[in-house]
Amino acid sequence: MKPKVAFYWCASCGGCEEAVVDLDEKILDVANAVDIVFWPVALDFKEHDVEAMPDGSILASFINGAIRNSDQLKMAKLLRAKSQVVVAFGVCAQLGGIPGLANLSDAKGIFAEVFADGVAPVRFYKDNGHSLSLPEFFDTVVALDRVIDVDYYVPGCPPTPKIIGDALGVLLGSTLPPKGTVLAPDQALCEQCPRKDTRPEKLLLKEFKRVHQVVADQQTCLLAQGLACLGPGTRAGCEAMCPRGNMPCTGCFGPTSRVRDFGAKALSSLASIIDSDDEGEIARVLDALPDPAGTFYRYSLPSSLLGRRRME
Amino acid sequence: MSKANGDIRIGVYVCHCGTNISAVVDVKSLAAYGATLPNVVVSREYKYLCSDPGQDLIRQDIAERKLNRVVVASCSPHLHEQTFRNALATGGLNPFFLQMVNIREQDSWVTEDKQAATRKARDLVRAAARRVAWNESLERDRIPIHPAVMVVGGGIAGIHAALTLANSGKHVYLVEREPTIGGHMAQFDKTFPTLDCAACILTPKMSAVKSHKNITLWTYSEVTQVDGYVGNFKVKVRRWPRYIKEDLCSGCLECLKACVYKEAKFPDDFNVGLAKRKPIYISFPQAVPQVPVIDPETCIQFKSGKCKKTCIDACGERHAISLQMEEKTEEVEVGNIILATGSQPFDARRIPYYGYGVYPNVYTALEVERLVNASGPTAGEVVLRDGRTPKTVGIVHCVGSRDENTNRWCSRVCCMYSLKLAHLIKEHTGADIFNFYIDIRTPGKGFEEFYQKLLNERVHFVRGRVAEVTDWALDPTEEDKLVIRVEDTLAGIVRRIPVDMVVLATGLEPQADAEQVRRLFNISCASGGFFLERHPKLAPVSTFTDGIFLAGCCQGPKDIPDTVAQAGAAAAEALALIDAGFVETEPNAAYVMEEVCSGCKTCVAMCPFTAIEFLQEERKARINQAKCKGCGTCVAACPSGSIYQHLFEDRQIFEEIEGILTNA
Amino acid sequence: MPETFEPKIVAFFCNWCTYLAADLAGTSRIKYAPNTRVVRVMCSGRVDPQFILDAFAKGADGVLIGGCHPGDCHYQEGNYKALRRFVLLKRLVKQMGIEEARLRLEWISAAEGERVKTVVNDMVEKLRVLGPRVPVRQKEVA
Amino acid sequence: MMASTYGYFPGCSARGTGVAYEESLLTLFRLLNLSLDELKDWNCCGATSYMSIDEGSAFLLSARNLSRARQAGHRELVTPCSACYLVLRKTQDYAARYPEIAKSVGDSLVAANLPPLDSVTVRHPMEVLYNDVGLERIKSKVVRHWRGGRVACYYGCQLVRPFAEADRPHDPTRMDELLQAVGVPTIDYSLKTKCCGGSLTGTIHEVGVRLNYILLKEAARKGAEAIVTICPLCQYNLDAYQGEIRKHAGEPLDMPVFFFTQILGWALGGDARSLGLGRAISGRRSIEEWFSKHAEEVESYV
Repeated sequence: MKPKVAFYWCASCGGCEEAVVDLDEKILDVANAVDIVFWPVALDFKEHDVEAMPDGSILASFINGAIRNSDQLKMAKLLRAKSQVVVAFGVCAQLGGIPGLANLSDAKGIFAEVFADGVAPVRFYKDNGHSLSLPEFFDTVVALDRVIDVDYYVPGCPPTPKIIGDALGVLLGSTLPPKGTVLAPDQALCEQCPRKDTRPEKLLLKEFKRVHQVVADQQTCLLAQGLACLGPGTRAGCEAMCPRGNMPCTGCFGPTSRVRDFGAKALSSLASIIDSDDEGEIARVLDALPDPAGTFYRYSLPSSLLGRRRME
Repeated sequence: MSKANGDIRIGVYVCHCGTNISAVVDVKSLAAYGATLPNVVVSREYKYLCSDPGQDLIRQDIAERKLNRVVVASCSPHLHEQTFRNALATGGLNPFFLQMVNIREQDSWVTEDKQAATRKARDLVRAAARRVAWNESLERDRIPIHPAVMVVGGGIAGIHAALTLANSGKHVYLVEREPTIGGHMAQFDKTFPTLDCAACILTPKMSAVKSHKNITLWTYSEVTQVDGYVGNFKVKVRRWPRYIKEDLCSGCLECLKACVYKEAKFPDDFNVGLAKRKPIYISFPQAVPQVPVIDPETCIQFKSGKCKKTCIDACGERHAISLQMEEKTEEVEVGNIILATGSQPFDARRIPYYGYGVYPNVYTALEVERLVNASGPTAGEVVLRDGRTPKTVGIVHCVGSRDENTNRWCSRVCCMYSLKLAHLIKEHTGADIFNFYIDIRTPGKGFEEFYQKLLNERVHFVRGRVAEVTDWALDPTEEDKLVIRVEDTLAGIVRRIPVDMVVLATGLEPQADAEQVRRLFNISCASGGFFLERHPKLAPVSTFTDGIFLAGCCQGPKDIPDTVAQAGAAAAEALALIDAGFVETEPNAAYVMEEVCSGCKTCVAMCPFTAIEFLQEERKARINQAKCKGCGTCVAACPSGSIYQHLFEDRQIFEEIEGILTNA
Repeated sequence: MPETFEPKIVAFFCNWCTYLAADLAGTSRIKYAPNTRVVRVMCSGRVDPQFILDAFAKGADGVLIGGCHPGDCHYQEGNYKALRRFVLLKRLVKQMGIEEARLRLEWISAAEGERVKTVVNDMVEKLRVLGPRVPVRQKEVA
Repeated sequence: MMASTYGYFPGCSARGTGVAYEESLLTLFRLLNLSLDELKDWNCCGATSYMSIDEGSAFLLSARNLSRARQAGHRELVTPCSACYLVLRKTQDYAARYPEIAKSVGDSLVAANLPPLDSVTVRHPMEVLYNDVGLERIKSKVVRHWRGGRVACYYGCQLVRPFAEADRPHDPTRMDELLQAVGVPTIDYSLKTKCCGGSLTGTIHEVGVRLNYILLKEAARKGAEAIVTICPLCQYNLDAYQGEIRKHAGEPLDMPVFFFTQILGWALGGDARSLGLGRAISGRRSIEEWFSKHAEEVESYV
């Protein structure tokens, strides 16, 4: 009998689900290889179906998305109980991802912002006998491993077909890698970047440019062109998709295993190559990066050292 | 990367440092606390850990308690890290398994509140215990020492250091900015307190320098660039053209006589402007080298090209004079450098109410040194600018010393040279002499005796800082005199003392360009601007840059005996390194984990020492361990965390932070 | 808390200037607030922003970086690298809701023992006014 | 050229013992096409007894004047009196250096709903003439030969110490340079920054008078026939007590003591009356000799 696997979707955009579908014909191999017992986005299973399963009966659950409300928390715990292996699938589950940027505010702030027009959601609603409820919306978004034990991580926003393929290969293989492994090369992206050799040996920058301000040269190192490319600090694995598309890396594969805080390191390396020793000029150069938190923590704020903005 | 593998067995040692620490930090409770920390198998306190029994204590525990890590909470690592590393080494443990905690300089000595101090000490010990678990076993590298030495500055300090080194068979490059060596001492007449003549003791040493086979003497030159580090510095020296070939000149000085200027008419620096020189001149008769200089600023040939060039004719067959001579740059390798760049006298104009530069009969001490000097502008006759011989002389002490408005330090030599000048002026003129002093400081062999001798010579001493030197007269006795207004703090009255001549005992201050020189050699200055020694007591001639030593007044005001002693010490320090043949470096170099380096090259631009090379083949970075100075800037910059630094690994620092902040 | 709040400052001092200045303050017996905990690094250029954020994350009330004056770095340029990172980090830290006064970079030479006192006392004063930092990981999910 | 306008704080003595100073100052500035806009409703600068008895109130008094100046839109406030100059500068300096003083001053200004102590540059006419007008321009405007004797320029203490902004603290020379520019010979006067006795002439009279005696005597000894001052109090002390000095010292001392603005004003063509030359107490003979006789010979030497 085929091993059972489950897919679930927490706080994320759905891109990770797409990524699975993007496996195109390979999806069939997967389907042949395993027995998908739970996949709300594609198949009609219900929560109680999972609850009915004996603990550990699922070989692997692929959970994407961060944890932002009580419902996701519940499902994450449920799937953990039923699965032998839990894989944080995609950067949101791994590090908090884009939804994690919500940690620059809190529930109150977000509701005030989103429902400014006054129509705000009510968590519990009763009307002639019927009662409706919404899950609790947490103040702080966290990555999956902050609420349940995670065995492996598949990075990316979303994970590329190759990464997914390799990951499945590894998981279905005979020997499993040590727990906690990120299933991607433990090197920075430059290694895979076709532009690598065009970066000058001593690169110092007098100004940073933003993507909308320039038409970047197709061949040369984007950082050398003044674009804040985070490739040097980002884990390889995507085959430098964005640089190949003439866009700088924004760090969706997260840091290497040797870095504790992706943003801090990226910040450090980028600031270090500013070609000025004068505080005023340095400040002017950095004005081209108007949103440091959004730039350096785009995918990893919840699992950064500070985790969230401290609200007054 | 270091690993806290195997079982970590830490010994914690808390030093009382007599009562320096224990008077403020509760060492007993601190040691007891140490014992409660993870991995700590023994925790002790002891009166003087740096003493032999103290070190034995550690060695014993290493042997008996099988320690493999040691934390010492005592003074600054700058003072005793080496001591305790040796203790570990001799105890059979790799010396780098030591972690020091500074609870003296940075705790007990700066904190009044005992609880707070003890709390601080606990936090730091806890941090060290966490960190040390991740310390790794390291080996020191050895850098060979180039046997040659450069001495910068040809005053008595530089001369003595150079001769000491040369006599021990080492090659010395002696660089002097002036056209002659000798420095300030050459300008003096007699030296206190023995009154032996400066020239008689200095000039033999000067000519010894010139004739010494191991000394390359470059006068009229200055150091322009210093690269490298202890063992092998590369130094560039600029040599200004003196327009006379040293190798051809015989020092006959016929050219001076022959100069078209029959009368000398340009102020002569050596005589502090009290005498005149010609465009072609020699600083003083005993100058070394015995080679004149041509000053292009004043030489007609250089200014108009229309000179008869009688000097060249006078030189005749020798052809020693070459007006085409150009500035050139020498480049040499040396293993050590001794800085003996000296000091400069305080500029008395900075205190306008003492009238220097306003009243012609107000002199600085250095000017009077020249006046009383037999080979000086007046052949030793003490006469005023108008030719009169002074009948009364006032010597004002502490001019530019011990003064909130100018320099706060005591210049150490002024009291004594003032006494000396008082004696000499009296000897030469029989004048009535008044010393105006705050305190008379005579801390030296024979100094106090000299002071007593002066008192018996009926030199007057008025205790009080002079308020002003002025020419306004209250009554006929003050007419055409300089009036010294001073509060006589012994008599408790304000006095007006009319004199013919005022001598300002100007203090010593750093050379005008000390700041540039400091940067050139990458050393530090103390608050006054004098060069900073590595330790005021235990390393008084060393600097924080290995292989660079200090001698003489560039380190602070001092008299000739102290200067010579220090010069000898600096030479000995250099010799010690040379004879050892190598220095051991701190193993704190950064290194790249090549298997995980992505070759982004961020680090390459970080290193000012070009220690990081990008391997074209492997397309990865590599750090040249010999060139790396261990600053760690590239480590912090590496975006993928692929550069590490021995002794300062990320993990070790994270553990330290954790230790500081985990409240216990 | 009844007694005055005692902020805890993690200080990263470079080995050649600021750490020596702190030693000099000691040998000169200059008394100053006992709130700093010094982590010695060879150069302010070694200070990885990760260290600073880690200190804040673990509850430091303030972080002080001490380096050699511009142009005086024992390693020629390390302090400039520190400055470049500091300017950017300060902006990030602000976005994370940490007050300006909590992160400070000071140039203190080996001769400036007095300055160690001035800087530390001043920082402690400012941090007292700000009060203790609420630990960042607040309102955590289950 | 366009007239440059300065805020103007006369200070009390300008309306008392120092009337001649204000008269000559206004005349001189008019001749140089500089205008002074007097503060509305100005008050005591705070020097007098306040500074020694209650520093706090002294600062408030000064602060009010500075604040009024800002209110009137002046960035620069000219005051001819050294005492006023010193107190105004001291107030700014202390407010800048001591938060608590800044606070008390700030609070009181708010209470009086006046603008905060903002950057106003306090200036003295001597230094305005030296820096803003310049020796050359003044030279070019000279229309009278100097018929008088050599003079001793006396600066006193408050203008140059502790704030060395108007001139060098121990050996100021700008008044000398200004007078020489209009052809007046000055002597090398060692006492130029010594004490005039200040208010001692009123409190410990004999001490105060002795100080003035020394100043006058030395000036005479050095060959000066007049003393020129930049401070109303100095001028008053030196001028008013010569009779008494003559009696006690028994020396034939009768030396005119001018304001530098009088001498400059005269050289630039001002008339004796508008320069308040008639108000002098001592040395009237010399004044008659030097000025009245030559009042008519006005011509340009440009």
